[in-house]
Amino acid sequence: MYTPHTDADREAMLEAIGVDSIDDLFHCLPDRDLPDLALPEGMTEMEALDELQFIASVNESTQELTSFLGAGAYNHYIPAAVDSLLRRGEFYTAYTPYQPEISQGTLQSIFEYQSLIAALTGMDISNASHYDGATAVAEAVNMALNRYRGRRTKCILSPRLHPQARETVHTYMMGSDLQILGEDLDPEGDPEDLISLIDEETALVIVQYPDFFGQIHDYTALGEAAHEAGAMFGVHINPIALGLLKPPSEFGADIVTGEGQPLGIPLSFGGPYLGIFATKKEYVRKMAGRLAGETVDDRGQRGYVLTLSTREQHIRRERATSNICTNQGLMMLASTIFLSLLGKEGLRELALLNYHKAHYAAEQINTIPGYLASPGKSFFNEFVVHCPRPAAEVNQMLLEYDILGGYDLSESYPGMENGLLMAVTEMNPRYEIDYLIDILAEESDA
Amino acid sequence: MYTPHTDADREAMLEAIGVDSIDDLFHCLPDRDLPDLALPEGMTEMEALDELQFIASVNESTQELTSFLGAGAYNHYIPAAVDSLLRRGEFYTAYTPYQPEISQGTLQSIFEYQSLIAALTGMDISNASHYDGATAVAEAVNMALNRYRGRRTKCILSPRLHPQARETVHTYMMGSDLQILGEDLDPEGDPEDLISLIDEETALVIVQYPDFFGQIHDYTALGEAAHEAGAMFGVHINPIALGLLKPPSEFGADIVTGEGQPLGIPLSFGGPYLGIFATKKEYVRKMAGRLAGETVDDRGQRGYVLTLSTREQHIRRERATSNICTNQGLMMLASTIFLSLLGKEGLRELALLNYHKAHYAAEQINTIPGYLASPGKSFFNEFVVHCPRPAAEVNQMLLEYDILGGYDLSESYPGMENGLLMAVTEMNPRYEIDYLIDILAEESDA
Amino acid sequence: MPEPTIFELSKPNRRGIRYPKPDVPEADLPRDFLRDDLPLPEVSEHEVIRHFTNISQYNHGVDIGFYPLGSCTMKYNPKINEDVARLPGFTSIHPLQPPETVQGALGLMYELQEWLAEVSGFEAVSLQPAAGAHGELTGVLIIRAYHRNRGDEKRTKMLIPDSAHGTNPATSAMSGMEVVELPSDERGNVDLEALKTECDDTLAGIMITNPNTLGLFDENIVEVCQLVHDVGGLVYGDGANMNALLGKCKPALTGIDVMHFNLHKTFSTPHGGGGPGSGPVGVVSELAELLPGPVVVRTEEGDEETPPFYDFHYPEHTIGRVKAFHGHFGMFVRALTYLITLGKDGLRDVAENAVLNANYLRALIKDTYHVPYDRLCMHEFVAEGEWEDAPDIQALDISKRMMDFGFHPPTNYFPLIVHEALMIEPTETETKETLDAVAEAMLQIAEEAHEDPEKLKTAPHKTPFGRLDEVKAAKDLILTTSLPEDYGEA
Amino acid sequence: MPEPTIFELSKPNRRGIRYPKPDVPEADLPRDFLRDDLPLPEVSEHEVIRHFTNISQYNHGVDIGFYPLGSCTMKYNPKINEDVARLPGFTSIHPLQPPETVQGALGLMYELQEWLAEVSGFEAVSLQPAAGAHGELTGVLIIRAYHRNRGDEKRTKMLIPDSAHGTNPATSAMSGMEVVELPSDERGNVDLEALKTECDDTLAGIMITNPNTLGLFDENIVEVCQLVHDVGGLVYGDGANMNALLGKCKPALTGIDVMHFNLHKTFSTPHGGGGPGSGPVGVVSELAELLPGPVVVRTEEGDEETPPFYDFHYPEHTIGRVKAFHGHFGMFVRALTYLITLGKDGLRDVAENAVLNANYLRALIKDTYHVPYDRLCMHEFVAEGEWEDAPDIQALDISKRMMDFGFHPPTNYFPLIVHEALMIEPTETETKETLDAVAEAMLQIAEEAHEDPEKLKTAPHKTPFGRLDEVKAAKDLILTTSLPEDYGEA
Ligand SMILES: Cc1ncc(COP(=O)(O)O)c(C=O)c1O
Ligand SMILES: Cc1ncc(COP(=O)(O)O)c(C=O)c1O
Repeated sequence: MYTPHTDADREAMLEAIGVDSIDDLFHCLPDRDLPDLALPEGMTEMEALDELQFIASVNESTQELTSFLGAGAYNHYIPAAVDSLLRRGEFYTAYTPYQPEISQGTLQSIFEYQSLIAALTGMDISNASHYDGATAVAEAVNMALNRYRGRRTKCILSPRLHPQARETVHTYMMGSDLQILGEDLDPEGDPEDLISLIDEETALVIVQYPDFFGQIHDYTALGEAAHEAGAMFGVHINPIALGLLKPPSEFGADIVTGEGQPLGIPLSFGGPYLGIFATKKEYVRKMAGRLAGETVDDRGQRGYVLTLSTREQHIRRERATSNICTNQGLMMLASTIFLSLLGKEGLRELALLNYHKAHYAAEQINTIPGYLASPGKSFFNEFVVHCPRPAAEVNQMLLEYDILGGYDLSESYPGMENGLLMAVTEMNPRYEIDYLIDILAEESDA
Repeated sequence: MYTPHTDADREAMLEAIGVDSIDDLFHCLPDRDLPDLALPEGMTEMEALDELQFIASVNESTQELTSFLGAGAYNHYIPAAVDSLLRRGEFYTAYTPYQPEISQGTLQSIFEYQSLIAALTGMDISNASHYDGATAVAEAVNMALNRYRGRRTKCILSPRLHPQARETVHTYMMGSDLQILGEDLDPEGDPEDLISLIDEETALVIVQYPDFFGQIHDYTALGEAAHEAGAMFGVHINPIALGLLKPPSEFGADIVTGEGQPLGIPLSFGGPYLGIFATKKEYVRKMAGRLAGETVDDRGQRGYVLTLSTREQHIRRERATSNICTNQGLMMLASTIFLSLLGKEGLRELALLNYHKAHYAAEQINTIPGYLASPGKSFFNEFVVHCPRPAAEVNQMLLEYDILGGYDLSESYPGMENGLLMAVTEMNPRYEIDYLIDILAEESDA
Repeated sequence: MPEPTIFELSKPNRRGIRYPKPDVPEADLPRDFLRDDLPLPEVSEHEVIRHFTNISQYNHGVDIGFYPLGSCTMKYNPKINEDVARLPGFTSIHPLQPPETVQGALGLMYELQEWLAEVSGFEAVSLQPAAGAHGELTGVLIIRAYHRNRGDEKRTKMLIPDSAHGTNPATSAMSGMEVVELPSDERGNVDLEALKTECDDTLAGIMITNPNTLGLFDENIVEVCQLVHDVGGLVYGDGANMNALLGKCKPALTGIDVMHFNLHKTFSTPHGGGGPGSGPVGVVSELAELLPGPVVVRTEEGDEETPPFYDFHYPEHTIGRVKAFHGHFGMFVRALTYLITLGKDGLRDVAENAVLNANYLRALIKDTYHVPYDRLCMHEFVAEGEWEDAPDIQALDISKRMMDFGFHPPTNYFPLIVHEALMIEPTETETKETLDAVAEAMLQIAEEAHEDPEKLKTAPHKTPFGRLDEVKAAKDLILTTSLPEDYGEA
Repeated sequence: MPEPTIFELSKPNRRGIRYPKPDVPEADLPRDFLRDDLPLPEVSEHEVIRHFTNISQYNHGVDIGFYPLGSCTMKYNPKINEDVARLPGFTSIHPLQPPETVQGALGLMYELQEWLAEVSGFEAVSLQPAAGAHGELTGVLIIRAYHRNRGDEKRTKMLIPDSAHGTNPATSAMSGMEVVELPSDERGNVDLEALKTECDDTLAGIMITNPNTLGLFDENIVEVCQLVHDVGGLVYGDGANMNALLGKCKPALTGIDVMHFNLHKTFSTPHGGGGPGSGPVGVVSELAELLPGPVVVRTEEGDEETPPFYDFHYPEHTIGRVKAFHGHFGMFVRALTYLITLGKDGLRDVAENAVLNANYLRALIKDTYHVPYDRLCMHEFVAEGEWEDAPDIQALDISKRMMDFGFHPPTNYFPLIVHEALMIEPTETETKETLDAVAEAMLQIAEEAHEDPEKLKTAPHKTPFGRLDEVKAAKDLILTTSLPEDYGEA
C-alpha cells in the first residue's frame, strides 16, 4: 500500500545486493514456510474510512451525551489553534530531537513547556513529560527511593490520591521492597491523618490537589511533617485548578506530578495523555525523562539541546533514573500551545468558570431531598454526591436520559456505595445542569 | 477578538501619530454618530463552534442520504492527503504570488497544475484557474469574441451544455451584442444538429463532453465544421471522464473548459469549485487568468514566476483580457494534489469504477417497468432516466427513503417533465444501487 | 535546493491512492472513445506529501509573518473558521439538494446576507459572486440593467478615478461600458470639477473605492454621489477597503448604490495562495430585484415550536446568474463564524485597530519615506519608494530587501498615481512590536539605499530563492512540463 | 533568525482565547487558597500560530525527507490515520463511560488485540503500555510475577546481550532484576557458550531483540530460547524490530514468551516529536492471566441480528495496571486503520520491502563504510563511521554533514558494540531514488572526510542552526525561562 517500488526497481535492487529474490533475503528465518496470516486482504483508504467511521459512530460520545464524568479525565474545550498546529508534519512526523540542528522546533517547544509548567506549579524545573499522571506518580516514588538509595523504604499515599495512580505505583514497585502506607485510611478523613504514618523510613508522602474527590486542602502542615522527618513531599495536581489556586510550591512540595490531559488534550477514551513532572533544581540529576536546556550554536545563535542525558537509559543503561525513552512529545506540545493561548488571564477565567459551575451544580443538588453534595468542603470543579441509593443505580437511571452521571466511588472505595463523583466544566452549559437536577428531583419524587 | 493591542499599546501609538483618541482618526467620516450596529455581541470560540455545529447538523448531508445527484457537482472520494496539505498555513494564508522569491510553493504548484491539465486535456497550455466551470465557459466566449475583435458576433451553445453555464454566458454577455444560438434545439437531438447553425459570423461553438445528460459523443464532425467556417471550437469537460475517454484535443478543440470540482474538491453546497481553462499555445496572449512560467533566479536555480501579466487587469486595465484577479488558488492546489495522488492508473481506475457502476445502475433501472435509462446511448457516470411520472414526484418519493434521486430535468428543459438525471460514482456501493432499484420497483408495482 | 516537479518524481506504476475493485459486473467500454495515453505522473502518497510539504515552506503566508500587501487585507485567518468549514454537514451537501434537506445551509446564507446588509446599510445582498472582480462585474451589470430597464440605452459611460484598482476599468469594459478616467485632487479625493464636466445623460455611473486605494477616505463622498445621482447615474462602490469602516460608516448611507464585499479581505476568509475569494454584492432597495439569483429568503418565520423555513428566490428582474450554483458557500461558513465571533463591538474594534495600525506605521516611517497627501490615513497608506539622492533605487528594490527581514513586501506600483508606490496595509491583527520592527527595518533599508544600494539591488539575500528573471519567463514561455519522452522505457 | 520564546512575546492583557461569562450565579471563592500570581505569558492567537508555525519549520520530519533513524522505524505516517483518529466518536469518549456506550471503542481494541496476536503468534495481548520501554517494564514484571507465583523468589537474574537497547537493562533494573550482560559472537548472534554458563536456577530470563540492533536475525534464536526455557527461565522479546518480520516470522513460534510491539514504529503511528508511542504486550498462554488489566474480551458473540458485546476484563493474576485507563487509544485507532488498510499481503509487503531497502543501501555503501558482520541484514544495518586514514572524523561528523544534503542522520553511537556506529534503517516507504541519493551523498561525505575533513567537522552548513554546544547546556543548566522581572511595569 505505502511501498513505492516498481517491479523494475526491485529487480535492480536485488541485483545490486547480489541475490536472486526477495525470499533470499529471509534465508536466516527459522520457519521459512510460515503459512499466510489468518487476516483479511487489505482495504483501500476509502473503504477503511468507511469502516472506521462506522465504528466511531457506534460510540456515544460526549457530543451526544451530557457528561458529568471526571475522575481524572476532563471534558474541556480545545481551542482550534491547538490541533491546527499539531497537524503540522514537521511536528508530528519528527521523533525525539537527538539531532538539535534540525530539531529546534521540538526542542524550543520542550523548553517552553518546561518553563510553563514551572510557572504554573511554582517549581524550579520540569521534565519533558511522562506517559500520564499515574506513571508520573510512580516515577516520583522511584525518584524518592533513588534519592535515599534504599535507606528509606516507605512511601505514604493519600487515600484520595487517584486510585489508578496508586495502583500504578503498586505495579511499578512490584520488584522493590517498598512499603506503601496510607491508602486504607478513612477516605473521608483529613489530610492530617497521614501525619501519624510518617517516620524516619518514609521516603515520600504524596497527596492530590484538588484531591480525587475534588476537594481543596491546605497541605502546609503535612508538608512540614514530611520535611521534619526528612522525607520528600509530593503533590499531584490538576493543572486547570492552578489557574485559581495557589501553587503546590507554597505547601513546600518537592515533587509535583499531574495529569496534563485537561490542557488541550482530547478525552480519547483514556489516552494518550500527559504526565506532568516538576521538582526542585537540586533534584535535577535524580529526575527521569528528557530535559531541554538552552545553549548556543557555532554561529552564536541561541538554541536548545537535550541535556543531562547521562541520567537516561541510552547512556546509563541499568543505572539510569528510569527506563523511559519515548514520552508524550505531541501531547506536551498540545499543552504548550494551550497554555500559550490561555495565558495568565485565560487560565484563571477557565478555572473560575469551572469553579462556579461546579458550585452551582452542587448547590442545586443539595436542594433535592436525599442528595448531599460535598457538605462543608472547599472543592474545585468536582465533588462527591451522597445519593439516597447506590451510585451505580443513579448512573443507570441517568443514562436513560443520555446523561453520564459521574464516577461510582464504590469502584475504588468499597464503603462508598452511594458516593457519586461528579465533575462540571465549561462544557456543561447551565441548561445541562438544570436538566440533571430536574431528573434527579423527578426520580427522587417517584 | 483577534486584535492584540493592550491599552498601553494604544496610548503609545496614538501619541506617536499625534492624535488624542481613536475617534480622531475617523474625523473624515461624514456621519460621526453612526448608531451601534443592530447586531449581537460577539461570541467566544466555543460558543461559535457550538452554534455552527448545530447549523451543520440541521443539514442532511450525503453522509446520511444516499445520493444520485450530479448535474455538474459530483460526490467523489477525497484522499486524506489532499486536505492534510491544504491545511498548511504556508499555502492557505498566502495570496497571489506577486513576489516570486517568497512564493515558490504556490508558483510551482500552479506550474504543475497547468502541466497536469495540459496532459489531461491534450491541450498545450492551461491558465491557473477560473471561478468555476460556468465562468470558464463565459471566459471562453469572451476570448473568442476578442480574438475576432468584434468581427464575429455569434456563439453557438449546445443545448446539452450545462444550463447554468449557458445562463452565465448570457449574463456575462449582457453588455455585448453577441447572438447566442443553439440552445433551443431539441435537447435529445444529435450534436450534428448544431452544424447547420454555423456560419461566417460564428466565433465559437461549445459542446460538453460528456454532455449534461452524461452522454459521450464523437465531436469530430462538429469540430471540423466549426473550423471550416473559421470559428473556434470549445469543449466543456468532466475531468474524471478524461481518465478513460480520449481527450478533447482529438476533436480539434481550441478551448477546453471544465468544472474541476470532481478533482478532490468537496461538494460544499456548490462552492468554492474550480474553473478549468486550457487552450492552444497560439492563443496564450488572448487567454485570461494567471499563468506561471518557468525561469531561473539570480543564483541559477530553476524557479517560477507569474508571466504575461500584460494580459491582466492590473497592468492593462480596461484593455485586459478579463477582469479576473483573485482566482481559485487553493482549489487548484487541491486538484493538483489529487491528480498527483491518482496519476495515470488511478484516474483510469476511478473513471472505470464510475463507468461500471453507472452502467450497472442504468441496466437495473431498465428492468423496472415504466423506467427507461439512457436507451442506446454511450454515457459515462451519469444518465437520463425516463420515468413513468414526473421526475419531481419520483424524487419526492425517494426522499422519503433518504435517497436523493437525481436532477429533475424539467427545471432546465421544460419539455422533459419525466426526465431524471442520475449520477453514480465510486461513493455509491452496490447495495445503495440495489436499494434504489428495490424501491423504484416496489413503488412502480404499487 | 529547488524541488523537482511532480513529473520528475514520476515512475511507472507508482500510486498515491487506490480504489476498490468494482462491486458490480463490468460493462462494455465505449471502444471508439477510449484514450490510449494518459501522461500523468505516478508517485506514492509519501512522495506527494513530501513534495508539497517542502514546496510549501518556500511560501510566505500570514501564518509565517507580517504581510502588509496593500488593498488585500492580509489579516489573521482564525483557525476555528477552518474547522467549522470542514464539518461534514457543510462539506457534504450537494448544491441541488431539495431545500428541506439543507435548511442549515440556507439559514446560514440568510444570516450572512443579513449581517452584511446591516454592516453596510444596503437593503439586499446576493452572495453569488466568486470574488471582488466578479462582484464588480455583477454590480456593473446591475447598473447596466437598471438603465436598460428604464429604456435608457445610451448610458454607457462609466467614470473611474485614476487611483482605482485595475479590476474597475477591466470590469467596466467587460460589461460593455466606456471607461472615462477621473483625476484625483491634491487631497487625494475625486476631483469634483472633473467629475462635474463628465456628468451628463450618457453617464451610467461611477465606480468608486472608499477609502480609496491611497488609504484615504474621500472627504466629498456624499457630494460625489449626489452629483452622479443628480444626472441619473448610479454609484458603484468597490468594497475592498471595507475593513476601515466596520461599525464606523455604512457605505449605503453615503450614497453608494451597489457595492461588493470581499469576504477574503474584510471577513477573514483565507486568501488561499490566490483564492478562492468571495464577493457578495449589496444593493439599495431600487436595485434589489436585479440581483443575480438565487438569493435566500425566509418564507416562514417560525416560532417556538417550528423552525423558520428558508428557500431560494430569483429576484424578479434578475440579471441572471453569474456563476453556477450559489456562490462560495465554504467561504460563507468561515465569514459567518468570524462575524458572530466578533459581534458588533468586535467589528468596530477591527476598523479602529486597522486604522490605528496604519497611521502608526505611517507615522514611524513618513519622515524617511515620502507619503504624498499629508492626511491621516485609514487602514492603509501609500509611500514612495524612491529618493532623489538614491537614483538607482526603485520601490521593487526596497520590497525585495524587506524579505531579508522576514516581512512580505507591500503592494508595488499600485495605485498608479503614486511614483514607485509602496502600498502598506498592516491590518488590525498585527502587534505594535511587529510594526516597530517593520519600521526599524524600513529605516535601515532607506539608509542602505543611500549608502549601499547594491545591497538592495541584489536583494533578497536570505530567502531560499533570489530574484527571478521575469523577462526570461515571458520570452521562453515555458508554461508546462511533462513526462520525459522515454518515460517508462527501462 | 532564532525565534523568541513565547515568554518574550508576552505583553500584559493579550489573549489567545476567551471563555464565556459564567451562566450561573458566582460562588464564593476559597479565599485562603487563591494564588496571587500566575506568571504565564500573554499572547494573541495570531502570535501563537506564527510562533509555532515558524519553529516547526526548524524541524526535520518524515514528511520533510529521509529519516533513517535506526531502531526507530521512521516510516511514512498515512494521512488517513490522522483523520480517522480525529473522528468525534473517538476523541470525545470518556475512559470511564459504561461499556454499553463505547462498544465501538471496545470492539476496536478487541480487533487490534486479535491482529497483533495473529501477526506475532502470541495468545493474548494487553494494549495498556504507553511505549516500548513501558511494554518492557510490563513484560519483565510479568516474568517476575510468573516466577514469584510459583514460589521461585530467587530468580532475579536477567540476561541482556551487549547489543541491547538501553531501555532493556534500565527496565530490568527498575523491575528489581540483576542485569548480566551477554556478549555477541562473531556473526552478531548471542554467544551461546556465554549464555550456557549463565543458565542456572537463578535465571529469571533473557531480554532479546530479534532481529537484533545490528539488524541481524539471531540465527540461533530457537536454541537460545530453548536453553533458557530448559533451566526454567522465560524469554522477553523486544519487538522494536518487528517491521522486518511481518508475515514472515511469528516471534512466539521461535520461543519468545512475552514481547512488546511498538505501534509507533511497526504500525505507522506518528512519532510526534518524541511521542506518544504505544507499547502493547503479547504473551504466550501460560502468561495470559498475568497481563495488566483491563484487556478487552468479547462476552457475547453476536449474530445476524445482534452485534457482539465487548467488555473490559481483569486477568485473574494480573500484575495490576501500569498506567491510568486503557492505554493510548488514539494510537490504537491509527494502528488498526493501518492494519486493515494493509491486510495480510500488505503486511508481508512491508517486511519484504523494508529488508530490501536496508540491504540495497547497505550494498551501495559497504565498500566505503565498513559494515561489521558480513551477512545479509534485515530491516536495518550498522556501519562504522570512522576510517583509519581519516583520524579526525567521527560518526557524529558524518551525521552532521548528512544534514546538508537534506537527510536526517542515522542513529549514532548505538549499538554500543560497533565503533562509531551509524545505525541505518531506511524503512519500506522510501524510493530507490532516495536511497541512491543517500548513497551518493554518503560516498561524497566519505571522500570529504579524507580530503576536506574540516567540512565535516564544521557541518552542518546549510541548516538554519549550526552545531549546538551541548557542554555549555549541561554546564549552564538553563532549563526554564520566565517573564522578565519588570513584566507589566510600563
Ligand atoms: C481595490 C480592489 N478592488 C478590487 C479588487 C479585486 O478583488 P478580487 O481580487 O477579489 O477579485 C481588489 C483585489 O485585490 C482590490 O484591491
Ligand atoms: C530496540 C529498542 N527497544 C526499545 C525501545 C524503547 O521504545 P520506546 O521508545 O517506545 O519506549 C527502543 C526505542 O527507541 C528501541 O529501539
